[in-house]
Amino acid sequence: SGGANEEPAEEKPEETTGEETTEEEATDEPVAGGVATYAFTQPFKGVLDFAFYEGQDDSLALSFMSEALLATGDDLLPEANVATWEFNEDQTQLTFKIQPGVKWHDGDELKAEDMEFAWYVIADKDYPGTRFTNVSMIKGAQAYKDGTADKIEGITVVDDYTITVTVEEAVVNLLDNIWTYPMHKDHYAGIAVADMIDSPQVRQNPMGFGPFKVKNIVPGEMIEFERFDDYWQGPALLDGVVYKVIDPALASGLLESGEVDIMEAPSDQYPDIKELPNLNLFEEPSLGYSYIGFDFGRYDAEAGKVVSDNPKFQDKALRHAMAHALDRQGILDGFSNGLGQLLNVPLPSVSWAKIPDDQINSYEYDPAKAKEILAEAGYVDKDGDGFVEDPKGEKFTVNFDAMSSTSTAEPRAQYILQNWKDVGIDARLNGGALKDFNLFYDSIDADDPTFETFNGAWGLATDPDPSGIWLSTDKWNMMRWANEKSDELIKAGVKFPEDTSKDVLEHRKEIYYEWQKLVNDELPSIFMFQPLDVYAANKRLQNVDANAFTVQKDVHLWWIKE
Amino acid sequence: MEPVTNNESSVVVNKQNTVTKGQSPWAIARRKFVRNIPAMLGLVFLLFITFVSMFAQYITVPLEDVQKVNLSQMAKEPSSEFLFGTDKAGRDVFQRLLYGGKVSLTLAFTITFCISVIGTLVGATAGFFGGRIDNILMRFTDFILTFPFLIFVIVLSSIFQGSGIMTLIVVISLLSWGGLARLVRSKILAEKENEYTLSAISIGCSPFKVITKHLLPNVMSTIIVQATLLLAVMIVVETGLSFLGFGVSSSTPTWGNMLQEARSPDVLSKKWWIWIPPAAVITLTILSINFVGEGLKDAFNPKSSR
Amino acid sequence: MTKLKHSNGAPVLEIKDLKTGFRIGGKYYNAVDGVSFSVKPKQVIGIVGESGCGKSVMSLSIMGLLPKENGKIVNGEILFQERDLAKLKDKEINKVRGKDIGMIFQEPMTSLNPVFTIGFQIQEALLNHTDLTKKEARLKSIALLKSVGISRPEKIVDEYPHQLSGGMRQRVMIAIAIACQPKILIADEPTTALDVTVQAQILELLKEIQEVNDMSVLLITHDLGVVAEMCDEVIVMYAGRIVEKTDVDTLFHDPKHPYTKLLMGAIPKMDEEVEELSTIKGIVPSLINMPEVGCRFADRCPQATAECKTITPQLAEVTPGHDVSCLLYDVSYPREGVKVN
Amino acid sequence: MSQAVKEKDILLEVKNLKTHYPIKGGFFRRQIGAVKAVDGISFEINKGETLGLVGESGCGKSTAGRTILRLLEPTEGQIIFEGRDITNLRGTSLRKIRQDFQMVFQDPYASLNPTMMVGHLVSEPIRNYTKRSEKDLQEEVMELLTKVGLPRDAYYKYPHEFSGGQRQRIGIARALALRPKLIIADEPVSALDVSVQSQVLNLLKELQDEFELTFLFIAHDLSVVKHMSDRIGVMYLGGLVELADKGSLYSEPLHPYTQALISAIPEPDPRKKKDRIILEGDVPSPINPPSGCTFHPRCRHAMPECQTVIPSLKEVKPGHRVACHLYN
Amino acid sequence: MLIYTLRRLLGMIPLLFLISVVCFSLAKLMPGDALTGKVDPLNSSPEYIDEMREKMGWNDPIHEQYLSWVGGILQGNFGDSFNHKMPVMELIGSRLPNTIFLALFALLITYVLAFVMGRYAGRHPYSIGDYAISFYNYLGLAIPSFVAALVAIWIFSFQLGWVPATGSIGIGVEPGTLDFYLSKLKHTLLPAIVLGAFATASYTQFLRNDMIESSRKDYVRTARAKGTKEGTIFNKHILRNSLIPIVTLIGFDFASLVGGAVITETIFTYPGIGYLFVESITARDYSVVLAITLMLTIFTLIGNLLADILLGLVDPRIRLE
Ligand SMILES: Nc1ncnc2c1ncn2[C@@H]1O[C@H](COP(=O)(O)OP(=O)(O)OP(=O)(O)O)[C@@H](O)[C@H]1O
Ligand SMILES: Nc1ncnc2c1ncn2[C@@H]1O[C@H](COP(=O)(O)OP(=O)(O)OP(=O)(O)O)[C@@H](O)[C@H]1O
Ligand SMILES: [Mg+2]
Ligand SMILES: [Mg+2]
Repeated sequence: SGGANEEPAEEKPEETTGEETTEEEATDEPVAGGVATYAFTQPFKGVLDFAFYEGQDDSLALSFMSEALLATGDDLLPEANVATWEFNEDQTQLTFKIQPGVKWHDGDELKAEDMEFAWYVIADKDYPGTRFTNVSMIKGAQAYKDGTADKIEGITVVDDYTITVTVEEAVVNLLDNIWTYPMHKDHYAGIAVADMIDSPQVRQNPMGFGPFKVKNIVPGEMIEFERFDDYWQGPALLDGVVYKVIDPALASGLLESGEVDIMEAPSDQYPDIKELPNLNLFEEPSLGYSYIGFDFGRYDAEAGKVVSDNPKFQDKALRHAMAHALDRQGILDGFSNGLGQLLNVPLPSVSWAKIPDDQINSYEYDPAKAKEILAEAGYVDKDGDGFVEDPKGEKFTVNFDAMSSTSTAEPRAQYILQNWKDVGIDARLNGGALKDFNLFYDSIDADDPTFETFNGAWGLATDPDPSGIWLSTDKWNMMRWANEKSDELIKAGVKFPEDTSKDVLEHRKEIYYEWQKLVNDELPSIFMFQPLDVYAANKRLQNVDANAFTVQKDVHLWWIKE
Repeated sequence: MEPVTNNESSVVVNKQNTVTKGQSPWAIARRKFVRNIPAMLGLVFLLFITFVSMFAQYITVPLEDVQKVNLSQMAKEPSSEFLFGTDKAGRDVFQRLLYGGKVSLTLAFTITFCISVIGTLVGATAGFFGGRIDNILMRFTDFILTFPFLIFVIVLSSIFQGSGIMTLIVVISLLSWGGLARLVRSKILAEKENEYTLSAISIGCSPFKVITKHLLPNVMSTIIVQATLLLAVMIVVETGLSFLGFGVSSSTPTWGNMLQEARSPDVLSKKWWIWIPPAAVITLTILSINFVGEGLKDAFNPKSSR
Repeated sequence: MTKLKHSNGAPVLEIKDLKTGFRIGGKYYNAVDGVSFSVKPKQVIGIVGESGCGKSVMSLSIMGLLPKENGKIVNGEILFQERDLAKLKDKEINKVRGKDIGMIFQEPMTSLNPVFTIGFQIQEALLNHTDLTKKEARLKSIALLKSVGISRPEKIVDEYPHQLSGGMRQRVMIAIAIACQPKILIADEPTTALDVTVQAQILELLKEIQEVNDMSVLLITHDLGVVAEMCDEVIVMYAGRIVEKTDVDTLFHDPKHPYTKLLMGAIPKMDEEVEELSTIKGIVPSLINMPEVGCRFADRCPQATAECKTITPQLAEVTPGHDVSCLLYDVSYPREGVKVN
Repeated sequence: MSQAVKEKDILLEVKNLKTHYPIKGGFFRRQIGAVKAVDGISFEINKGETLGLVGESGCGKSTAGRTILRLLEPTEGQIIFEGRDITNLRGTSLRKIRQDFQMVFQDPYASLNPTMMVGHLVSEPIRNYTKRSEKDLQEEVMELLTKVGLPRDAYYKYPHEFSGGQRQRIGIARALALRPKLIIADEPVSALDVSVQSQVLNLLKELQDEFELTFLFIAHDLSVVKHMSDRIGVMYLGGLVELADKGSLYSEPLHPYTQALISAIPEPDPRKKKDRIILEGDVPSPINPPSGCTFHPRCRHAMPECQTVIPSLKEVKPGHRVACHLYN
Repeated sequence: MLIYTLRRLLGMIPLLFLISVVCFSLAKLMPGDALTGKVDPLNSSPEYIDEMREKMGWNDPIHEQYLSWVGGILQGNFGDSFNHKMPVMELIGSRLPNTIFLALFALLITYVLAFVMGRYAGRHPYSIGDYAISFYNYLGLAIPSFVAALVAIWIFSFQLGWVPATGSIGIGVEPGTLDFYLSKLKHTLLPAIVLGAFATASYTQFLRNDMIESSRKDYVRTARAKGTKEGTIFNKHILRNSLIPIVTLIGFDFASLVGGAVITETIFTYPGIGYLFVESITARDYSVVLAITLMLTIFTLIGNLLADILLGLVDPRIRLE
């Protein structure tokens, strides 16, 4: 995947029973013992603390050993984990109450100061990671980071198990955004923030309070976990878990041979893996989607906002026609083994804020309709070369860009071009070649004038707030699409309703429905589909369940049936 | 009884004034080569594959149609309709193989040509003039040779990605002429020791003439043999780079790009017709090039008797 | 020096009708074609002839050193100590080589293995055929080096061939060849690659060693001067056959075969002035162009008659101890105007 | 032929010629020494005569020959051709003067470019200096080929199709193509069989008469040199030790080295017994030649002064020069 | 010899300087950097990226970046890997042993096979065995290593299950135990065979041809004339001469194997230098890319030097000065 290619941060498994039911569940009584192998297809870096990690490679490993105060439910809403929370009246103060008796892997108890410590680390001026956005809303955090204060004003440790934060401004999605992974303060005693990321405390003896603790790390290759007997939900059934890096190409073979018990199946091997009799498959829509963006203009760095001054795609009808021209289902089936579902708005299907499909245009594949719309908008073939000219009668070509990330990227791009050519649009691969990830984003960042349409992908958050990429002031507004109405709605979506009696969720839902309708109609990018993650688990591994963002739910309940 | 190269044997003392032409070393090499069955088979195969690749558009459909993705016929097994089946995007493997050959072979031939030209030029100049010129040129050659080849091609091709196969040709050529230059130089140095060089100078040939008329024809056999082997290497380089994703852009069919599909185990194990043909063609091509090279080496070797 | 020591002992080596062939394009062509002669104890026999006349092939045949791929003894016997060397297996002839028959070659520059020390290469010969320990062999090889006139032999044993000059290498070769005190030494053009002054040194050495060791020597050369100086008996070869065989004095003062005569006239002499040297027109026919019948020299012979091309001359004794193979002297084909002297 | 030589008609004069090959070494690959291949030789060649140059392998004969042709750069000394100093000629003027002297090489196998047709090989010198129609050229070359005893259709053949002797004839034809005034023959027969050798020697003599050639004849075989030359120079370790008429050189060699050399030649007559002077040891390395007279370590008559004083080449008898302290 | 080595080492300095300039410029010319496309509104922000770029000095003029980089190297500091969040030297240090092990293993296979086969074929030219070996050689030369790797994985890992297909170490083994080394061996076997066995061809052929040629040399005839046994002649006189050129290539080979392991390591996900390199290129982890490139260059230089020194050691004819 590209774009926000890192998995969103809130991947804490928690206790809910999945709605997924797979074939026959184990009827037997759980048996303790055994080791399961969890595989991943890229080497991990070994930055084993949530405050510092960067990629999925480490976060998946961390999920076996670390947890946060809160968790996220299958419906993408925050849930209590080892702590409960409470807001004050005006929603500016948030208090966490930690359950007593939760033990770190070294036997110490999880305390409020551990949470405080984590916030201080992240707000530190030497903190090298990317998580400051998750504490910046705390009052005084910015000042602390800038060095103008030596304390973060908004943090108060009430007692060992209670901690309160005050935020600068009340926002509706504070719980989704605020950092809730504690760091064991004693574990890091004496280490400067700048050195933490390289310290043995992170690299060799990482600390968490999850069901498994680290036994052995082979850098870049595997991590062996063993059961943590004092786990707060009771000891896990498995003796241990091995987190192992494998070559994606070998996934199906390793799954078949049982060398790997569970992993997210590479989508290109889905047909193979599907056939394997020894596996249970869990198919979950993932938090992300792919799209084809139109280039509307450029980012004006001085003004700090995007300027939609490219005339080419200003005509909405053209965009609609190009969307209708695309055989999205065909692309999905042909190049992604059908693993995904079409989408027409940038929200995950499992989100509470997602507008029902019947309220929006679903842009079916309809070349005839596409041609019709084009003709109406004045795009007709005047010189008889088989391609339409623009309304002014001049040659009309469309450059298309895509990343060369997977082996199917090339035929997919070819097919998209074909689709457009079929309705008379002279679409070409920009520069005749796909671009690698870096060049692709470099060109977008630099507002390369040859970039006209591009196939990208985004990660989605659990919270529906689209800011960060959809506001006209966002540097990451890749389409360079500025729309006042959209800006208004996005901003309103994170405000509390003026009518305080109104349910906040309902209020936001209304606003987001309206925003989705707008985006669906304006269509600044053609939304393609939301992929389906497939997790494959050996049938001997019991109690496995998955949701939209993880298969590592309740790993302490996994057990092996021989 | 045919004339033998044995010095004493084939002197034709021709009393009449009829003119019988002698056999140039080239002609002898050609005759020896033609009799070398593996080499001839290799050459025939190579010519065949080159021919059908270069005229792919006349043999099958135009490139645009070959490139056309067809979702209704994906990954079809070989049949009467599709000689080698279709790939995962529903494209005819056979047609792609032809077009792939066109690119792969053009690339290999062009690079080999460039390398030969640069290598010969540098090697011959350095070897003939010696002294300071030699020193400078050879230091530069060392410099080029020091670059870990694969590593540098990867870096360079990620800088120039998407700028077409021209860039790839330039990049690879510029990085790999060093070996040949050294070889040519040492050969020239050896040939220079031969008295015919002195003899050429003593009859008033200019350095240019000495190099081009006397030295180069004598090292030409080495260059040709080496170039043949380079040709094989370059096919491997192209396919290898494309296989890793650092070669020719995947939107152009090449043998390497076709082979890349085999990285997915599904294709590797179940859809053999997608990767076996390019793998086989690559192997056969290299094999035949090697046979040709071996044959040439033999043909040019005055000691060999065949 | 040439005391004509015609010892009358039984021959040490007897070669009878030796034919050695090479396979060229599937057919065997005889490079040595019916050569017979015998070597008596302590006799020095010279073999002369132009390049390509089969001198080396003959000596290699005796040693069983013909190239295995394409060369073999087609016919004949090589009798040595009642055994026919031509029929011996590799293993058996290995016991003769280097022990009973030693050999030195033309190219001192390439005949020594460049990667082994001089000492090693001499010791090898000793260790192959004697029970000496390595240490003894080393001492012996130093002694041998000394005996072939190398100064500082203790140092030279540990040096490599490339550190020696051509003359010294040839001395080392001689040391190797005589290491086991062979009965016969075959020297195939031992001085051709050397300068005259060095040649003089080596010839001197050979003579000395021949005398000291009581060896028979088969000296192959194309230099008539060397023959005159060294040999008791001379064999002149042409195109694989013996054309004349006699003692050295007779050969130089009463050559019979036209080829021998021409050969003698072709070399400039130090003490005579000749305006023009005699030449032999044409060249030695190559193996595959060899005439089947007739005298092989007929094409180039100024005295050739039509019969020379049809009748193959036999080597026959013309005067006692003087064998010639030429129709001019063959009594069975008397002709007019033949001057028999 | 030598009768016609007028006394003072000097074609080539060589004065104190030195040619050293540098040896590089040491840390910075500086020149740390030199092979003193030719170390101060002087002689002259008269028009129409043959000067022989003998000496053992490595004594610098070829180097001397090549330096005279300016194929090698002389380190010191002068080469005067027809009264003109050509030591420092360069570029075009050097190429021009090359018409006047040609070389016949030792190795008939290596000195002919195997990829060129004989016709082209022989005509190449002419092409280099004159513009001639292809037809004229061919006629001329074929003429030349018959002169050296080759068939006319040798023109269309390649060197590998000829025997050694014939190749040497090609080499001679090539050298003759420009009608040079001086031919330097560097061991032209040492790679040939006796019977062939005599053919080539006879040919050279014939040609000399016909074209009024002047030869510098280099060889290591004294009898061949004597047969060919009017005067003979004997070289030892880069120096000229003796220079005399062939007659007086053979009948009365003065230098101990020449005496040893002559006595070393095996006489093709078993009845002649000679007092052989066997030299001790090998020729010293030209990198570090012995001090004084370079021959003194091997000389039977070495005197104390031989070790320190370098003898110069002096005329001790009319036409007989020698560099030896014995004759002071 | 010492002087020779010193001179060669000194001569490397300007070369290294030039190469470092070239490497650095190239690295900087590559589009994007380690932060490109790190577009994730949840985890990051444009401000953070700008701040990091500034902090890493990626906005400085290029010559200043170069100077600080070179300055660091001279102090033994190759910078930090942005991607792996650790010092480059440490990172490379953790991968290098794997690659070296793989390269040595492959080298061993190459040389042993080449020796055995070349010796056989050289001694029995034009025999059936020789033709079989030739056949193998032609295949070895014609099948590209990645094709071989793919096929090998399929057969030996998937179908037969003899050896693991990926990684360099198995699960649950204690470093330092016998199991650990066995596991390492097992994991390295397949890539080493692919890397080694297919490089064998040219050496085998070379050894064979050289032996045939050597066996026609005069000194072999001399040895026979001494009465030396056939076996000794082949094993000593001929082999010794023919092995010299091959053996001396070890240094050179080693360097090129390390550099050439890119493809093999990538296919086998073998955590070595080559794989790290590809990974780092994709992630634009400059400091790593640069360090690896420079390191391999130095390897090549040292390899060449080693080859020359070895030649000087084993071949008495060559004296290094
Ligand atoms: N290995 C071989 N294969 C084929 N023909 C050979 C071989 N060795 C020698 N001959 C031929 O046998 C003939 C005799 O060769 P031989 O070497 O005995 O000549 P020679 O008298 O020793 O000559 P030289 O004086 O050059 O040493 C020549 O015509 C030669 O071409
Ligand atoms: N290119 C060179 N570089 C260094 N030394 C050389 C070179 N050419 C010749 N020599 C040395 O110069 C000396 C004289 O060589 P030259 O070839 O002139 O001898 P020569 O008398 O012609 O010998 P030959 O009879 O073998 O031809 C020899 O010691 C030789 O090793
Ligand atoms: Mg011989
Ligand atoms: Mg010479």
